[in-house]
Amino acid sequence: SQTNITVASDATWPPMEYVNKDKTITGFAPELLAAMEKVSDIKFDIRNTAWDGIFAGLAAGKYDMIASSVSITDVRKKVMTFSDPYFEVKQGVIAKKGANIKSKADLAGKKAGAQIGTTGFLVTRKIKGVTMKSYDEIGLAVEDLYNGRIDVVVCDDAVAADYALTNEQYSKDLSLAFLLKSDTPEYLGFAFKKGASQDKLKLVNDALKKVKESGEYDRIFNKWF
Amino acid sequence: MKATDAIIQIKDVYKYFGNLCALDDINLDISPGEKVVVIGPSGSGKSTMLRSINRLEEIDKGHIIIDGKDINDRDNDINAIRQELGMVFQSFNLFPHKTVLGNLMMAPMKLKKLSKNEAEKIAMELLHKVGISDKAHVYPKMLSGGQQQRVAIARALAMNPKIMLFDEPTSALDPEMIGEVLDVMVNLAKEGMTMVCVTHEMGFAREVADKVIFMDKGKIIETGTPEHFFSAPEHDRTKLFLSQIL
Amino acid sequence: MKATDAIIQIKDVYKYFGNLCALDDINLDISPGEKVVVIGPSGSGKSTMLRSINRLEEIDKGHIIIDGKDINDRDNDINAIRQELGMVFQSFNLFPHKTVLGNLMMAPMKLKKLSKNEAEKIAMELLHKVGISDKAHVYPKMLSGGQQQRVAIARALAMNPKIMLFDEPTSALDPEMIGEVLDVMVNLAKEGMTMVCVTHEMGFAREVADKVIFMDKGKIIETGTPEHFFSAPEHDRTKLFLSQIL
Amino acid sequence: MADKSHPINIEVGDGAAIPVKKDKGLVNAWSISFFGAIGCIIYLCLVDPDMYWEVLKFLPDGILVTFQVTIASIFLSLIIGLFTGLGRISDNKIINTVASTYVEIVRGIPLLVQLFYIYYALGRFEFLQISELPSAIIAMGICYGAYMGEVFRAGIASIDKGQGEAARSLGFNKTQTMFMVILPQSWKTILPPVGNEFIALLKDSSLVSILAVADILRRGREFASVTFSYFEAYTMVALVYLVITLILSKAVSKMEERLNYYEGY
Amino acid sequence: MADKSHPINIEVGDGAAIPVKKDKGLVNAWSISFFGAIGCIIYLCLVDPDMYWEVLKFLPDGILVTFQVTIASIFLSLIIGLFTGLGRISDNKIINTVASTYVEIVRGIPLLVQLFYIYYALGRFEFLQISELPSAIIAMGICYGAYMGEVFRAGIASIDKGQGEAARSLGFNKTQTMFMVILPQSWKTILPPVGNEFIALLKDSSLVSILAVADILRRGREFASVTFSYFEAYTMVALVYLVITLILSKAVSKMEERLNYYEGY
Ligand SMILES: Nc1ncnc2c1ncn2[C@@H]1O[C@H](COP(=O)(O)OP(=O)(O)OP(=O)(O)O)[C@@H](O)[C@H]1O
Ligand SMILES: Nc1ncnc2c1ncn2[C@@H]1O[C@H](COP(=O)(O)OP(=O)(O)OP(=O)(O)O)[C@@H](O)[C@H]1O
Ligand SMILES: [Mg+2]
Ligand SMILES: [Mg+2]
Repeated sequence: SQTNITVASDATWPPMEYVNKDKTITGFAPELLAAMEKVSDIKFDIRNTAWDGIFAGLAAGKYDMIASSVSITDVRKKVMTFSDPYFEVKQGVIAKKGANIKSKADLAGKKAGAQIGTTGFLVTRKIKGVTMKSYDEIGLAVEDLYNGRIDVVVCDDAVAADYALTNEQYSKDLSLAFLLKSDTPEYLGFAFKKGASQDKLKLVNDALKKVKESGEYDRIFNKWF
Repeated sequence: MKATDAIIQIKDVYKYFGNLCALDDINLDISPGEKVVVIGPSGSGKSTMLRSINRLEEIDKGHIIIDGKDINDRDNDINAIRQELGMVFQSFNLFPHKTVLGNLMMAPMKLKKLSKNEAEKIAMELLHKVGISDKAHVYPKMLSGGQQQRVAIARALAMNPKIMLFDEPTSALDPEMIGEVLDVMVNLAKEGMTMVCVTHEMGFAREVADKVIFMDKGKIIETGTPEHFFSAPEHDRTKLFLSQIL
Repeated sequence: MKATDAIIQIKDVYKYFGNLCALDDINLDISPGEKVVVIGPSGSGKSTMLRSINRLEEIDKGHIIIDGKDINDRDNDINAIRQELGMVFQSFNLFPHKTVLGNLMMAPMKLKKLSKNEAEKIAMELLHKVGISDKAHVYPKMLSGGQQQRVAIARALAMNPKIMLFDEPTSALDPEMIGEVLDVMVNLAKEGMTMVCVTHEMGFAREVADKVIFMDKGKIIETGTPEHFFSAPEHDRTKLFLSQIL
Repeated sequence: MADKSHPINIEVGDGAAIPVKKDKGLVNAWSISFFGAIGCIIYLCLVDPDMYWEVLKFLPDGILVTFQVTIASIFLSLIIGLFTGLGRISDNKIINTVASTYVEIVRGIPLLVQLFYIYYALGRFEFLQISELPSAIIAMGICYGAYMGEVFRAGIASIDKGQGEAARSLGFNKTQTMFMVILPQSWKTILPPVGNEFIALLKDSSLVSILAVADILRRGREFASVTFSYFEAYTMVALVYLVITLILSKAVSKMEERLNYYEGY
Repeated sequence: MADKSHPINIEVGDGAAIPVKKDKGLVNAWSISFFGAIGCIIYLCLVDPDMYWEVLKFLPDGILVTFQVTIASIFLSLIIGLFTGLGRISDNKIINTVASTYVEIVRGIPLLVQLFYIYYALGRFEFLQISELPSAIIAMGICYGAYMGEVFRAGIASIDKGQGEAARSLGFNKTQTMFMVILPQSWKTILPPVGNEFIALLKDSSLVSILAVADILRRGREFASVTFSYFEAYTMVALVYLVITLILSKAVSKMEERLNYYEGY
């Protein structure tokens, strides 16, 4: 018997999840989900959803699960249930080359950009002396950095690396300046509505475990990073 | 004549527009077949009275009883009563989105549920009667004012009303067209229709009116035959008015 | 009179509106101090001719020379030439956002760079002259038509023009106000102003005109003294027209 | 509002600039803009096909979604607008106040805020758990319903009072009079502004991209977010919108001409 | 467009519904909406201060930014609009076509797309490396300049031709005539639609939140993204916008009344 799980994903977060030129949602997470489908009876239906409001949609029951690089945090755990972690992230800081930003201390008095409601946004707004700007998409923040309207962009390290290094245009000007250290490691998980879909959660956790054990996880990881 | 014979009874009627008393204690009985012409200076309440008979104006006090039914009584279906009353307006008010025939057939078909054929037959007869059967398939705006007004009369007649109300039917017309409309009205009168006409066409009044009513400032000042008005009007106000319009 | 003496020379002027020939080979010389009255049926081109003198209409062929300067020559500053020409319109065209005094002072102050005091002095003198100095601080819409037109004349005079052009200055006025405007114009004429007036006030023409011009279909048909027109007009067209307006 | 209390009332609609014949400037501008836009698209695609042709290929289903949203919303807003318009002229105080308050509130809140609000607020109700396309359409329909209401109201008010009186005096009731006499006449007045609102709605439908509805703008943003070519993507998106609205505004202008010259009545 | 070719021309502005006196329904609706909104805000803050009061405290600097953007953009758009309006009525074919094309293009592209485009395109030019607030203002100003241009054009066209002729015949040149005679008269006609556009612009300024400008809407979204209280945050944002636009629409209606009864001239 097959279980259908509708999944929301803000596919503007390369290389974790994004829309490729064939208009299909791809990236690390979607491939992970595909691998999980193969080892279980789950059928994922991934829907592109705007980040701002992605949690509201989950609460409203518009989909069963979010697979969109959601960091597992205490605040979030209060309003949603997470699967086992599927990825470890650090917050990366992108700055212009030669901007002389090398540590958290250098951020004082600077303008920082991040995608609204992401860990990067939540962490950075707590750093003293930083003017915070929130964007709908991380790409818009990077573009504003490139255009000189802000000094740094804070986001998941994998995403930061992707923007700073793989894009030709940006890589001339931008670099991944440093990683924001945090006391506890930060993990990504699949988010479920609090109290609902316990059976689906279990299925997902089981499938994730199988993928990790089979080595398929490492294969996908190595493909993308 | 007993009051109960009257097809229109207007009893102690008052109508205010704000502080203005447009109808001031109007009493009037009209018998079946009677032809009443209403005259009076501008703003004297002639239109208001005529429109009240049709409940196009809501009166503030008194009663208007048409064919035994109080038109302001919520128990009586005003739409049914209105079917008994044909009204012709100064500005014709033909429906511009319908042909002449469409104008005549619409109400009988929708309200009396006549079939298209029946309605068309009646409509064509009436168009013959008012002398413009050749314009049946034309839109109103292609007609002259006089032709439009004759269509308007025919449209009112298509509902086979017991009473016809005319509010200055010829005053928006060029002089050369007044005659053709009055002819239709005279014929209608001769056929025995009950008619209430606001008009200053005194030739028409003399020819058909049983009764002429002179209004001023919302009141009926003087009532009489046309001859009475031409020869010996009582009131100064009436004399003055007649000297102006004749 | 030599042509070069003329303050206004209109030479072989044509003006078309699309296919319509509004001015058809107009030739006219006006000497300093001369008073010309232009008459003719509606649409004959009177206004067009007057407006062309001021270049409010651009002519298509020919020359109009004011005080020696060809007004259609790009080398001549039309705005300077226009200051020599006062114009009075049928519809007054006072500036509604300025008081009467403001209307009179605006052009002298902005264009002749007069001081406020100088401009006000001239303005008040002119208002005296046209007999409405008591209305100096009132806005135009508070004035009667006759008063407005007198202000309009004063406004034109405030620029101290050499020539005054009038386009039916009294035809938008109620009859009782025509006199007061004509009086102002007659006085102006007596002071020796060069004037071109389109008007059908033949009393005025008889009193002041040195020359009357009759136009029809864009052509000047007949020219003469007022007496000539009243007693012995030559052309049939002129006779017909005069019989209508007199 | 078609308010007659002013001698002259200027209202600039939120639609496109309709190139009506008597406005020569606009007619010329239309041609320049339209052929210019088409020319730009072709030129860019030829010169830098890797970029612009790729964007262009990425957009078509977005265009379809934009049209779906626009057409469905306009239908919904016409229905809401009809009732609102009737409510706004109703003698019944309660109906009138409800309709007027709806108009006042909807016109008082930014469309974007309403979209967010309706989208997420609707989501709160379990039985309204509908996907984003229908929610977006409902939200747009509710917003534009208020504007359409004013269009209907003005259209109805433009019909001579005598028409209604003539119908009533024949014995038609209020509803019959409205639907058989007044509305059939007012469509001539209503149609051009509806055409205008259609264009305005098409443009505003770009806001639903924020709800991740995959319309033209969303597709463009998605393309940009992968290729980092914001400039190129937005250039193409803007040109595509321009071509579409220009075609529509030409259609509206043709329709207005037709209506003006229509000799039927 | 204030187009006179139609017998009746309905245009529903994109501003708020102005509660003019003769529209009793709207006047009532205004009171209900306004006091209702204020009441709601107070009630919600009292009943659930942890949530609603917190949102409200989060918004004030956003309100300030919204006003900054609105006021600065309207000034810019008035300047652009004046020149556009003059260009649109100019006899000079080139100027006329440029102005008309500007209007046609700007009105043909969704505001959101233009904002994105102008904001990010401006950013690409080194010498235009200006911060987001000025960029947003420039973008809004350019967009609304086209609408203002039509307002000016219509306002100028509403002045009797005789006024210009009288001024020219006194010797004023074209520019003097325009600035000393025509424009001073047309402000009465221009002011009400400008008030309307002001409200429309204030509402549309919510779009700059997409450019990460910290206006009311952005602040509300930031609050929601941290606390996950989308419903509460958007409710408050909507109510705050409603209160602001209702106050402004009342002000515009008062201004219209004043202008109508102004007896100066
Ligand atoms: N809808 C209305 N609202 C306010 N006052 C009205 C209205 N209709 C009529 N009146 C006023 O009522 C008075 C009577 O008007 P009515 O139209 O009955 O006069 P009338 O005798 O028909 O005049 P006329 O010969 O000019 O048609 C007039 O003073 C008129 O101004
Ligand atoms: N701006 C215009 N465009 C097109 N045709 C015009 C224009 N102005 C005038 N005409 C036409 O030119 C002709 C002459 O007009 P003009 O106003 O000079 O006549 P007129 O003698 O002053 O008549 P009236 O006594 O009616 O003022 C008329 O046929 C008129 O219709
Ligand atoms: Mg009457
Ligand atoms: Mg003339």
